[in-house]
Amino acid sequence: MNTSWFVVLSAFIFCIGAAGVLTRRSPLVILLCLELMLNAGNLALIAFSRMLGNQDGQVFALIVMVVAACEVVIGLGIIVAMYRRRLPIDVDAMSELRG
Amino acid sequence: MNPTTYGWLVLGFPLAGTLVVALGWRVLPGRLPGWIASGAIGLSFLAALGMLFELIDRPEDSRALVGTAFNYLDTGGMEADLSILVDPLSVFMCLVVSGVSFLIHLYSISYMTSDRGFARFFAYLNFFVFSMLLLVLAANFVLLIVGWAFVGAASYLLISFWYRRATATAAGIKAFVINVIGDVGLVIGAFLLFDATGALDYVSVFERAGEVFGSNDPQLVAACLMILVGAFAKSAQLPLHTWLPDAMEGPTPVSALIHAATMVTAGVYLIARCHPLFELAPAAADVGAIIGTATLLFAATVAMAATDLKRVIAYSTMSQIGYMVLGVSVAAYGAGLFHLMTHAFFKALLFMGAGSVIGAMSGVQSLDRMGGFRKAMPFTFVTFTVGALALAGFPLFSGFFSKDEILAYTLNRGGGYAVLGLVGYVAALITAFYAGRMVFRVFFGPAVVEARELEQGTLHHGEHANPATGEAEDTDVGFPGPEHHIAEREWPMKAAMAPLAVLAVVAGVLGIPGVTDTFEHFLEPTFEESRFATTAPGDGEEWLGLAAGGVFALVGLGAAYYYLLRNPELRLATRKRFARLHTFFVNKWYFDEIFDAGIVRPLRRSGQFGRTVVESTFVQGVIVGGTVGLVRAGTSFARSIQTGELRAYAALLLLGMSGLVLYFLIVAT
Amino acid sequence: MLFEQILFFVAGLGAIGGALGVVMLRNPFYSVLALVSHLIALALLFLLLRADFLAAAQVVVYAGAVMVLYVFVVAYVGGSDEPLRPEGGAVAVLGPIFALALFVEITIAVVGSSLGALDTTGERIASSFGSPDEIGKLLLTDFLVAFEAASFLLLVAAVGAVVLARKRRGLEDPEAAPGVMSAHEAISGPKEVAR
Amino acid sequence: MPFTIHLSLVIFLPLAAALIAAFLPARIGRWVVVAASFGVLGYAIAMLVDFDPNVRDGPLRFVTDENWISELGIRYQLGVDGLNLFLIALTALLWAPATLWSAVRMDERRKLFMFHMALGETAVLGAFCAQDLALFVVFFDLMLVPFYFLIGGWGTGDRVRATTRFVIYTLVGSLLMLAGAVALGVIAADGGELSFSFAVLEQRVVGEGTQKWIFLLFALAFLVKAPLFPFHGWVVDTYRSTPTPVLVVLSAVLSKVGVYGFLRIVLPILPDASEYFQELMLVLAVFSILYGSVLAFSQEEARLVVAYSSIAQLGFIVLGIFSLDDKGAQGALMQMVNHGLVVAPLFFIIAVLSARAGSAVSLERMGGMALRAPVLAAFFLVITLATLAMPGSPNFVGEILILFGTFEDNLVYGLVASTGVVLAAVYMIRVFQRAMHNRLVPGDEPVDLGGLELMAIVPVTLVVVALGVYPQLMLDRTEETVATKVEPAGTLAAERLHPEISVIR
Repeated sequence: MNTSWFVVLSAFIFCIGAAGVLTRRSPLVILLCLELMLNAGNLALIAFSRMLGNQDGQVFALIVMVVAACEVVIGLGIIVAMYRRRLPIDVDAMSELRG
Repeated sequence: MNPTTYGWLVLGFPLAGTLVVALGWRVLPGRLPGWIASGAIGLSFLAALGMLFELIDRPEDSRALVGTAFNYLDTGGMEADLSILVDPLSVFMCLVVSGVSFLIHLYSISYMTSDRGFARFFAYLNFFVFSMLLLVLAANFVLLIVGWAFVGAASYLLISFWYRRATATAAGIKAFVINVIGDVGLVIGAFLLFDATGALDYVSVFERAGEVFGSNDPQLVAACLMILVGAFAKSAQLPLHTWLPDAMEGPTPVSALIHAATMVTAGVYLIARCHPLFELAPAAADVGAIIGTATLLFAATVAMAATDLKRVIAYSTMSQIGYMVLGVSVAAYGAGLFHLMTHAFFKALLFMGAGSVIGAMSGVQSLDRMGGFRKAMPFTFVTFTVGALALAGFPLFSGFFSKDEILAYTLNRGGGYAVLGLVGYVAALITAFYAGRMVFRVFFGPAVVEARELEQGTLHHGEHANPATGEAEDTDVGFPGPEHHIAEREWPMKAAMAPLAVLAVVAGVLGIPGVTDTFEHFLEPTFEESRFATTAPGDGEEWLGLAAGGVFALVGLGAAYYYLLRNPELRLATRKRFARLHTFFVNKWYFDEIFDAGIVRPLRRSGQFGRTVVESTFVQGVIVGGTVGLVRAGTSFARSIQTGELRAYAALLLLGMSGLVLYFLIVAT
Repeated sequence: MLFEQILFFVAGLGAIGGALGVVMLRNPFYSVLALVSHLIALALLFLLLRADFLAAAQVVVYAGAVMVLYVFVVAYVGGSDEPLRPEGGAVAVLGPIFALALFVEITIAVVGSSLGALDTTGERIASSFGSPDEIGKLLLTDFLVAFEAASFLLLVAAVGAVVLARKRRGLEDPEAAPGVMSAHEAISGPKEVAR
Repeated sequence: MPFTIHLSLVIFLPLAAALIAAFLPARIGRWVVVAASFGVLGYAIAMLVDFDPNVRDGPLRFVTDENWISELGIRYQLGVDGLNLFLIALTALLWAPATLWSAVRMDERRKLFMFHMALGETAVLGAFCAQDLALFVVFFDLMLVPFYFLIGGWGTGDRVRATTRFVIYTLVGSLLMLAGAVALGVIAADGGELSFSFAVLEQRVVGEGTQKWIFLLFALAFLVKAPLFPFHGWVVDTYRSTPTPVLVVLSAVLSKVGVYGFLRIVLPILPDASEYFQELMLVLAVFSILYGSVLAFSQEEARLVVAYSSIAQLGFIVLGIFSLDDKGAQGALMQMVNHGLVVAPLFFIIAVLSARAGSAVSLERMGGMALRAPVLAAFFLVITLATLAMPGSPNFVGEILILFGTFEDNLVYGLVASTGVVLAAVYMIRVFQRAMHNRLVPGDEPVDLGGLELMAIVPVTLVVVALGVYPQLMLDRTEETVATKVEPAGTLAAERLHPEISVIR
């Protein structure tokens, strides 16, 4: 298979994830969509790694997975904390950053 | 010892006295601060005597010495050392200042005994003497200005010494501000001289002035006029005189020392010191002569109508300084300074006597409430009368020789000066009249309650009220003191007044025309290069002038006697007849009102305007509002994007990213 | 070759389907399951790209461990359905459009790219390419710093999660079981407990 | 062996102490910061002693010169010469009592307060020591940070408004200056090697047109910082709300950084523009003097009297600088130090007064305190007289130099300015009198100065007195540098006014 197929597929998944981030309101699902975007990135990394015959890309992908795991842990921690403080689980209700 | 060493000692003792009294105010017991302060001034006087003798020992052409301590200011071509100039003029001034000051210190020890601020008073007083001596010893304009301002500050502190009195503090501010105007005048004058001569010390300035300035050079005239502003502010000449009558709010010894004998004559000293300049700028000297004459007449008329004893003496001081200014402005330096000295004696004496009377009246100062103290206070009566006679120019008293010598000089200059001289004689008549008026109203006539009480041996203690406003005194601070002191009962007061009384009578012997000219001879080295030495009247002319003055004095005194004692009804009738003129005099020719309307109120109003209009509309509105508004507009745009909605941020991020990719796509094709 | 192509399309469609499922399904629980299937499909694609170790890691760590965490949290929070189309919100309408625009742009970029290698399967590679052996060597030699940083990051994240999710005194009612709220409390907030 | 002084040590000592103190309990930590501020003071004194006025070669001493950002030609360059010697000493002298006062009097979030005070000192010292324009800008902007927090966090009254104004004003100025600095460096390099070092920039020639707009950028920043009319909009609110120790250093030291910039940067590097805008600056200065004096005269709040009087004083300083005459500039430099020296105790005294008058700010609520607080009255008097530049005070020497410098070629401006001297006498003596004299206001409790207050007020007052007795101490050490800084612009001005001189040259 040509690399470009993989890259286009990766772009498609990335955009689906991005669209999800923009349309969904539950932070849980937004986190899931972020996972999608990260994985799309991983796919592109690995595809190029294969194209160049260089394993550095795979190492990067591995690091990305670690970062993703961290992000999930913190994100879910925040959601749990919010839940405990009886805050609505809705990103639109969280606008403390308003300037 | 070198005369300059004595000069430093003259300065050093009062300074040391100030520091000791000021730092030890809490630990020094009772009257000790007063004795320390008096001792310091006494030592200073002795040092001044030492200076005198050292100077006399030297040949006449080397009697001007400069002693330098260190360089005070030396940059960019300006050079002013901390240095003193010892010459006959400064030695003379030192002697007068320290001598009279010593006696007044002595007097104050009694007068201020029961005042809460006893130590503070003496610290201020010593500081004043130090400043005054610095002023007269300074060898350059910068140091002169320093001394000039120091005496102003000391005067401020002493005028508002009883600071719980609103009138005293107001008078203090007035005096201080007018003095600062004088300081600024001096600074500008000093610059104009520096600009042309490139020097600030007297010796070089006077030397080079003759080279760089022609006669009546505009810059020199301007410089001299600015120096005159300084002199007039300090010497209470028109139109900068309004502070002096108000300064009588200070304790009476202060009035005697600062506002009669020493500080106010600084202007006269300054003109005499700068005489080489004034001789090159006769126009400026003429201004001095005219203002001096105007002041002497103005003050004499007001003194005739005033009823506050201390203010009468204050106006008489202005008037007498007018004579001195006239004298030094018409090149009668010896006569002017001679009058400065005799005036210091008899005016200090008059104030001390007045203080004693006011003590007996328990703070009341109005002539209308006084009378008949002759028997109750014999010592005060005698000394006060001696002072008044000297002031009136009664023949053979000291004032007779000094004042009439000035007028003789003036007449002798001829031309327009003759008019000034004649005005001076008229004022001399008025002077004699009001001098007599004071004596007759205080010591003659029916005895008032206070006088009768005193005759029976008890000193009257009345309610304590501010003599100016009738407001009750705040006894915390002390004002003349809860107890009053009169010369009859206090030996230091007597010890101070007696020598002055003697001097007021006999000081004239130093300058009897044709007989003794010790005084003028001593000052000669300072004024030897004067171009007007030839205009001095001969002995005969001087005696003629003296005779005329004596006649005027006798007529004035006689008139006062006639009006006040022999025929009081006539006095009231005259006053009624000239009611308008009388009100005009009583209101001091409305100078205060004019200043208030012309300067003080516009200033206050412009402050109000600045605060309400400029500050709020222009600065806060346009400039601050404009800047803040701009920043706010910018930030509010930025804020409107910061909705706090996460998804909106993400959308913008995505938009930005697609925009970037688009950009690269377009660039790539 | 054909087998590879078939596998690519199957796995690719699976990945896309999973992704769409994540975005479109209304119940978060189902979204999580869709993500799991997406991840497994991706793992297949990784295998196609000869990233064996990563494919394994993807399945074991990601689809396994991480997703379990998700499932727990969804169960704990109570994945309530949400309306798919939130009322109003220009973002919800514009979002997919932006995303689509980005996809189009990237596709154009990839197709129009002059990078010839994109149209090849890639360089010749050794058989050990992507094996745990090779990756491990790289991690402990060239990328040691990144490796250590990542491990430190994990540590921080773990601590952070504990801090974030622990019980806070005063903020909630210590007596009430978490997640259980009486009707009264729901209106007026947790009541103060006097001790 | 010659004593060497590392300026970096001096500059960063307070910050280092504050960082250490951050890890100590506030009880101990604050004394560490105080000790550091006194350490800086000791260093400054050592520097003064070591500064030999008679050495005529190479005016820059204690130089540190390291590469910092070599790509942009920015160097970490510090040095002391006659221009900043006394300003550094002033900073050290005033920060010590201010820090001490903070350590004792500020009891809210104390550690943080001390940290910001120390950071402020580091920034100001850095700005004074910097010999590289970029470094100067860095420290100049760094000053803003601690003061933002100090005013915003510990201020009284409407502190948000005060902070906002202060920050917006100075930040706008700073940004303009940053732009000016970059432009100056790039244009002066003219395609060659970039350098921001003052010494290099002074040598490079910049076209007159370019100089003019760069001048305006710098002038605006410095005038806002000073402040001069009409850029003083931030002053009133800031002076009202700032806590006393902060206000002391803000008014006494910070305001001097701006005018120092004129002497250090604008005059020597932009001589043509300085000469071109001389008239404008003189008008602004004179206007500030009159306006500040008249407004000071009609204020009821003691702090605001001092605020407006500062505007007038800064007017004098700018007048001296733009007289473009050595005497004037020398006087201006002296007056910078003097104004700092008198304003600092003045604010302490106002704090003392207001504490005695039931924390009132208005003069109306004060009065008659001299009787029960004679020591306070004495020091207040000395400081008041020095503030109104009474002859015999160092301020008089400064002012007379400024006036003489201005009279030299701009007599009219000098004459108008000298009315400011009279007005100063009016408003300062009024403050003294309203607080100390007249009847005691009911409710006031005049207690004399306590230990801390004495420690804050007395040493500075003694320095004022000493300088009044021997001002040459300062003039000797500053004369040469000031003259070289003024010379380029001064020569131009002189040539315009007296064309015959240039013919002779």
